[in-house]
Amino acid sequence: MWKWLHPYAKPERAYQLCHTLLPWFATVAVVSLIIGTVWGLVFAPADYQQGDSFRIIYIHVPSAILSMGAYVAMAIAAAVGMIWQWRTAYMTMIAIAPVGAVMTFIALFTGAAWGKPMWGAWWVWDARLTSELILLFLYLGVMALYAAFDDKLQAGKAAGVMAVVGVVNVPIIHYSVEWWNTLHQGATISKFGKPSIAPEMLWPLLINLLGFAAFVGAISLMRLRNEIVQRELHRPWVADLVANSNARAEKE
Amino acid sequence: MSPYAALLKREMTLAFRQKSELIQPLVFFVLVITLFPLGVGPSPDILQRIGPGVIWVAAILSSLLGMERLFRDDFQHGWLEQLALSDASMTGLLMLKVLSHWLVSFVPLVIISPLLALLLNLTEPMYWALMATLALGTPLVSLVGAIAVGLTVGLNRGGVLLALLLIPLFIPLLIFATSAIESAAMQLPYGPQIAIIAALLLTTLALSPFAINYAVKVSLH
Amino acid sequence: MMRFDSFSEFVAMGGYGFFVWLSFGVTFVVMLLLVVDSFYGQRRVLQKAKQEIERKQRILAARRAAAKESQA
Amino acid sequence: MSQLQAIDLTCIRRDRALFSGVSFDLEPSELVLLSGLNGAGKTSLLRILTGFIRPDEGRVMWQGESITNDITRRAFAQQLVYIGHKSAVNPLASALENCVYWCEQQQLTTPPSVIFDVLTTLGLVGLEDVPCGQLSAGQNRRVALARLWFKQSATVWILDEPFTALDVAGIALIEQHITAFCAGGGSVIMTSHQPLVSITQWRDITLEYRI
Repeated sequence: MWKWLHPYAKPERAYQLCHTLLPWFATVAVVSLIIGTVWGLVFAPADYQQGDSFRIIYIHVPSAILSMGAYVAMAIAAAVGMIWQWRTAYMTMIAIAPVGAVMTFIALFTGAAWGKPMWGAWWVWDARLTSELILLFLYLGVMALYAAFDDKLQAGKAAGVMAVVGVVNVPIIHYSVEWWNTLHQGATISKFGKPSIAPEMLWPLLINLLGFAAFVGAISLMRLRNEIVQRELHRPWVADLVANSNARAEKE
Repeated sequence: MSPYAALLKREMTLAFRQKSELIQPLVFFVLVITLFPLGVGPSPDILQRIGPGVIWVAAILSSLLGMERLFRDDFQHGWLEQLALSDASMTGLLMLKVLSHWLVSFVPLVIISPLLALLLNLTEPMYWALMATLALGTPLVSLVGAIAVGLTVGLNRGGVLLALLLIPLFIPLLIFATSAIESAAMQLPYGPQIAIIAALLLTTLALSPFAINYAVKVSLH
Repeated sequence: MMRFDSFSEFVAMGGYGFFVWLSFGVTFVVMLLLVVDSFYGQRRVLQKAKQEIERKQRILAARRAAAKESQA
Repeated sequence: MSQLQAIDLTCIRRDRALFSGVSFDLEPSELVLLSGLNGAGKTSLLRILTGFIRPDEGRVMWQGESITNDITRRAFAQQLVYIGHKSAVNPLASALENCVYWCEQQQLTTPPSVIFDVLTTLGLVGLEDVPCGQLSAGQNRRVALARLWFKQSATVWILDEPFTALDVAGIALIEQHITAFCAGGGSVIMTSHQPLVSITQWRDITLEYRI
C-alpha cells in the first residue's frame, strides 16, 4: 500500500521532489501570511474582553499548533527511518527539527507577551505553557544529539530514538503537567476559554494557520534539500548539480 | 554458568571495586539536600512543604551523575562487543546491566532516604509515601536513562547532553512522585499517584528493552 | 472594513500596542532569521560540494602523476 | 562448503562509501589477511562480519543463513572468537578474573589450572592476580589474546590488529598459534599493519582506498 512512496526514499528523487514542491509551499506561505496577518491586525474586530491584545492570537495559536504538528511529523519521519531503514527519512527528521523548535519558541514568546497584559505576569506555570517549554527542550535534545555525532547516519538513528521516545512522552507530559497545575494553583489563572469565536475573527486565524503550515513545510523542504546535498557530497549527481549551478551563475 | 548469571556476577564484583564511584552520587545527593535548608531558611514548615520536591529533584540530579557509568566503561573497553558475541539474548544481557546499575546506585539511595526525611522534617506518612515513590520511580529512571546512555555512550562529550535528553522525560515522574508525598502530608490517600507511577514503570519495562538494545546497537555501529 | 480610524490608533492597539507589536516583531524577526539561515545553508552546502569535487580532482591528478612516474 | 560467506558487501561511513561489492568465502584451514591503506575500511569490514555493523548492502552468511537472524547469530557466536581494537580487558580486574569472566560469558567451563597454564604460555607468569590497569599495553593485549586458547569449539577467529603492542616474542607466539589453528581446520581473518614473520601461506584481500 505504501509502495508508491518508496522511490522517494532515494535521495536524488527526494531532492527533485523538494525542488518541485518548494515554490508552491513558499507561494502559499507568503500569500496566506500576508492576507491573514493584515486581516487579523487591521480588519478583524477587537475582542470584547481582551480588546486589541487578542490579535496576538493570529500568530500564537498557529505557531502553537504547528509546534506540535512539526514534532509529530518529525517523529513519524524518525519512525519511518527506523522501520524501512531510509536515510532520507532521518534527513527529513533533522530538517524539520529546527523549524519546529522555532515554532515552539514563537508560541512561548507570544504566549508570554500576551500573558503579561492579561494575567499580569510574563510567565505563569500554566499547564500549556509548561508543556510547551518541555517540548522546546525535547526539540533541543534531538538537535543536540544529532549534532554530537560525526557519522550523520548514526546521528540520525540516535536522534530518531529520542524523537520517538519524546512523542510517546508528549501526551504523558501534557496530562501530568495539567494535573500538577490544577492541584497546585487551581483557578488562580482565568484561562482564555474558547468562546464561540466570531467568523470575522476566525477567518484570518485559519488563513494564518494555513500560512504557518506552508511556512513550516517550505522551510523544511529547503533544509531537507540542503541536508540531502550535504549528505550526498560524494555522489556523482551532486557533482552534476554543482556544475549546472555554476553554468547558470556564469550565464547571469 | 549461564551467560546471564555470569554477567550479573561480574557487574556486581566490578561495581564494588569502584567504591568512590558508588559513593560519590550518594554524597552529592545528601549535599544538595543540605543546601536547601541553608538556602530557604530552616523553618520546619517550609522544609516540610518543599521536602518531597527537594528529595526527588536531588535524586534525579544525582542519578544523572552516575548514569553514564551504566555502559561507559564496558563500551570503552570493548566488553559490550564481547557481550554481543555471546550465545545469549543481547536485550536480556543489557537489561541485566540496567538491573545491576539500579541495585548499586538506587538501592543505597532508598536506604538513606529516612535520614533525609528527618533532615527535611517529613512526617511518617510522608516518609512511607517517599519510600513507595522511590521504590517504583527509580527503576523507571534507570530504564529511561539506559536508553539515553546507550545513545550517548560513544560520544566523548556526553555529560550535559545526557541531562538535556533525560530531564524533560523525568518531569511526569517528578510531578506524580511529589504529588503522592504531598497527599500523604495532608493525610489524603495517595494510591492514584502510586498507581500512575506503577503504570508508567510497567509501560517502560515493556518498551524500553527494545529501545535500549537499539540504542546500544547504534553506538556499537 | 478597517477597525482603526487613524494610523496612531492602529499603532496604539487600544493600549496594548507594545505587547502586540513585540509579538509580531519578534515572530517576524525569528522567522526571517530561519529563512536567511536556510538560504545560506544552501550556499554553504554548494560550496562544500564544489570543494569536494576539487578534492577528488586533486587526488586523481596525484594518482596520475604517480602512475606516470612509475612508468618512467 | 565454506562456513562464513561475505556477499556483495557495501559499507558507507560518514556518507562515504568505504567499499562496495566485496564478496569472499572463508574456507576451513585458511588464513585471510585483509590489507589496505589506513581508512580503507578494514576494521569496518571485520565489524560487519561479526554483525556489529549492518552492511549498507549485501549479506554475511553463516552456514548458509544470514547472521541478522538471531538464531544464526547465536550459533555463529558459539564458534567465533573476535578480538578487536578494544581488548575488552577490564583494568580493575586481574588477568585471571578477566579470563574467567570471558569464559563464563562464553559458557566455557575452563578450570583455573588451564587459565594459569595459558597465562604462563603468554609470559604473564606471576602477574595473574595483578589488576590489569597496572599491566603494560602489551601485557593487556596478551590477556586479551589468551582467549584464543580457551575456546576449543571455535572454528573462526576474527582478529583486528592482534599484534598491536606485542613484542617480537609475543608476535611469534601468536603466529605459531594461528598456524596450529589453521592446521586443525580453523579459519582466520585478520588485519595487521606489520608483515607476518613465520606464516608463509595466506590469502590476501585488499581493500582499495576510494575517493
